[in-house]
Amino acid sequence: MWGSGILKGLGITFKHLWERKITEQYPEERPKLYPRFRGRLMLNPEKCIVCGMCVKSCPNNVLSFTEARLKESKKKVLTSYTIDHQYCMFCNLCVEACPTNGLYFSHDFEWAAFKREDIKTVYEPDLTGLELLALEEGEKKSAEKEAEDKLLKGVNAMIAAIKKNPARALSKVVESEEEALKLSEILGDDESKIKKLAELMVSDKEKAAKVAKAFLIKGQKKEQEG
Amino acid sequence: MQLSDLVFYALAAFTIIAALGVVALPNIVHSALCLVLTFIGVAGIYFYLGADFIGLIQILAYAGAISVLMIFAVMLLLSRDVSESNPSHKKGKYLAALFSGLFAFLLALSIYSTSWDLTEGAEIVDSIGKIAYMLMGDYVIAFEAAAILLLAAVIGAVILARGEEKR
Amino acid sequence: MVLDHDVRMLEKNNIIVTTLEKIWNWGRAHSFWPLSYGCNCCPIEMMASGAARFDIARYGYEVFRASPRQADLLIVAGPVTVKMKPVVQRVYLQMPEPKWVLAMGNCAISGGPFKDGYSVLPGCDTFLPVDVYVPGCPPRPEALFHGLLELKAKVLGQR
Amino acid sequence: MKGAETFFVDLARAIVNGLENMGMSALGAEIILLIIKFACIAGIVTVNIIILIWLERKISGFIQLRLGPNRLGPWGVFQTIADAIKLLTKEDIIPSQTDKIIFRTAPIVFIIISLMLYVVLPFGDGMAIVDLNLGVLYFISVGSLGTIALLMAGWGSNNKWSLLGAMRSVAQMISYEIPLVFSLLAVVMIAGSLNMSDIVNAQDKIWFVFLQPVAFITYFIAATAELNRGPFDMPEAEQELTAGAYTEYSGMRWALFFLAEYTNLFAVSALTAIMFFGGFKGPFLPSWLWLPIKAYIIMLVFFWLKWTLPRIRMDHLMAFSWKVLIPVTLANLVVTGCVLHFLK
Repeated sequence: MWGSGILKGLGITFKHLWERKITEQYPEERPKLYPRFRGRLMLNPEKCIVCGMCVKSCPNNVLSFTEARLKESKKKVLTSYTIDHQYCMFCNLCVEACPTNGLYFSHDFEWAAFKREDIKTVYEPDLTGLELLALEEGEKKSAEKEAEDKLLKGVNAMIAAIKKNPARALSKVVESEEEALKLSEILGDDESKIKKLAELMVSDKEKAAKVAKAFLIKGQKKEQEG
Repeated sequence: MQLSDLVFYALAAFTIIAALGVVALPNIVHSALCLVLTFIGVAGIYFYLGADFIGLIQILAYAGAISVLMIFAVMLLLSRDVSESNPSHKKGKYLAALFSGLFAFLLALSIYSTSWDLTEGAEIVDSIGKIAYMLMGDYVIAFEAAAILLLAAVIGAVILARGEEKR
Repeated sequence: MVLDHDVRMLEKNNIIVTTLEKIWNWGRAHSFWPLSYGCNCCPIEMMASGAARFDIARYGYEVFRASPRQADLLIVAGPVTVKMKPVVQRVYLQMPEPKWVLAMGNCAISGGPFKDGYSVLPGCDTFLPVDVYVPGCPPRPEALFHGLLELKAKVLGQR
Repeated sequence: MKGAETFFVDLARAIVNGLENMGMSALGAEIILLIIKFACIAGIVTVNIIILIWLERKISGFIQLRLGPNRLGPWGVFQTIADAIKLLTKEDIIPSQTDKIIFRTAPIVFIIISLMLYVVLPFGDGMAIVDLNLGVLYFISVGSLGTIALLMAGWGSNNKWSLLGAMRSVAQMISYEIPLVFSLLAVVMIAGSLNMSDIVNAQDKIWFVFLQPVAFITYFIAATAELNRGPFDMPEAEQELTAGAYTEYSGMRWALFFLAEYTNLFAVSALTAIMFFGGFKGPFLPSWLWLPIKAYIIMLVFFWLKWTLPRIRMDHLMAFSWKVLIPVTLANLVVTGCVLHFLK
């Protein structure tokens, strides 16, 4: 009352005016970091056994690597390991998943960059002197086949979708629902046309849109002629 | 022509141009700001005549407070486009010309009929003291009456602003 | 034209030769006034950087302006959503030249954990000319200072 | 010592004499001297304000247990110079929807008005630029014109925050002008003059702050509000109004407003020193050093208040002026009048 609170406040600030300042002057004084501080994520490539656990555990697709096999022992070795820090949220899951403690959080926090690409860390272990086995033909083939299978599956699903509900499925490639309906009329029961369009819709949407437009224009011409 | 005459003509020209601005400008906010300039010009003429107290009061009360209140009122009440907010009234222009002509005639008449006695070398010093003695001495009744009038106005404004009390 | 070694000779004799550009850059580099803008956790670190222990005021960057007209530095601290994009863009355009942009935290750099979301932009550099990226989630106040000092060096032409 | 005391007065006289010897009329010499005085004031004020802003940033840091600017030069003294250079070279934005003439003139009007305040301040014995008879009244009436500049800025910007900020500041300044004038009136009644030098001379024996403690407190509160400084910085409350009347201003135009605010601050501090703390009177040092010293100490108190107290609410602010300050100052006036009457 009567300003006694104000006077008290003024007294406190006046006291603080003369107190020792608690500022840490950053570039000269280093901050005291605790052991479990999570700075930049780092990899010790020597410890890596290329098990891929880290990649599987990462919720954000931060980590990726490429591997090869040694010619003699057939042991997996790391050819490159990329940590794309810009997606990292420092959740520690990869560090926990790593069976050899090869991944760890360093205490480095000064990594401001002028370019977005510079935020990435790429490890490329020195592999000179080691004879690497080229990827076996069979493995390569199986990978290709897998991709093909995936594509086929997608195309089949798309064809089914078009047959079931053409307006909804086709409206992804044309502008309006009316056009989609028209397109489905034009396509009719022509399996080959539907397949062609579905393949394009799965692999290349822009091309699919162009083809759909072409179909539409053709259909209109036919109508006019008819 | 002396230097002091030059000052007077400059002040008079400034005041008249600002006053014309008040009448002629299409934007009413510009008009109000011109009114401030007019007040300052009039205050300058007061200074020139040696009535520095009146001049300062002119600035304090008119330029500093009343014109601000006017701008306030304009801003609060104006809901139209401001750039055309000060329309010229062409309807009554002949009537206006007649009345302003009459007023000018009256002014000229009174100027002509005044004898304009000149007092040589009587410099006005301490105008504020003289004004104070006059207000509190000879004209005390008028002064108090004005005070009571203003008080009544203030009370009325307060009552209007409060509105009816709900019971 | 004054050659480099001439300049060095003059500086040896205590005559400082400079250009207006250098003086201007000196002034600009030492007074980034940031715009108060942020979403949630990076701004907490930003506030901490203004507080006693870290004290951004030591560099003279503590004048957080609320109006973009008086700010020099847009610290994008948080993910920019599709809906927020026009607002940030407008705020950036309202700032007077010369102006800088600092992307603070992984959300601002790349969208971070929200990068696959339908409503979040994959990084504020999709529509802003970002000068410095400060990674972290959120970055420490010192990391922000490091980014600011890097930006200072960039403005001074040292980097 | 004697030479130091009258150094500036002698200098002015020497300039006038020199000009008259060169064949100039007395009036012409006076006018040239006036121009020199104004230029000196403008220069001193600008340099002063660069120091002031640095001081405020430093003190606010110290109060919050921080260090404040300390990178540029010793203790960061060049910080404000860097800021000034930056503001000078910033783009000058004039938004397309503004009232261009008003928008451009508002900062100039504001800075001119705040510089005009210095005309009547006696910086030392016989060192006022113009020793007006009605000095105090002049100070108040010219100071009241500042509201118009703010209103122009707020209106010209064509921005709702600007207009709201301008309205707030005008309402605040007009309300607090009344207790300010009434508090000063009590001092004027004791001194028996509106001339600032006379008021200072009347404080030969005792400072008016001891004779008029109530008036001093009300004056100080009203002056803080009049300067739009914290805890009364409602007009630019950035959490609510972005930057109040200055929202649309950038670069040098904004800097002019900022400069004018600090110019006002120094002028009002000097007025406080003159009215309540014996102005340029003081022992040992020459008189023209005492006023800046006292003004600086008062300014530190302003800083101290700003960095201690939180901003108060607008309706509380207005109610405090009309319901507390004005009745108190009126009562103080009546009591002062009665005491003076019976003492005579």
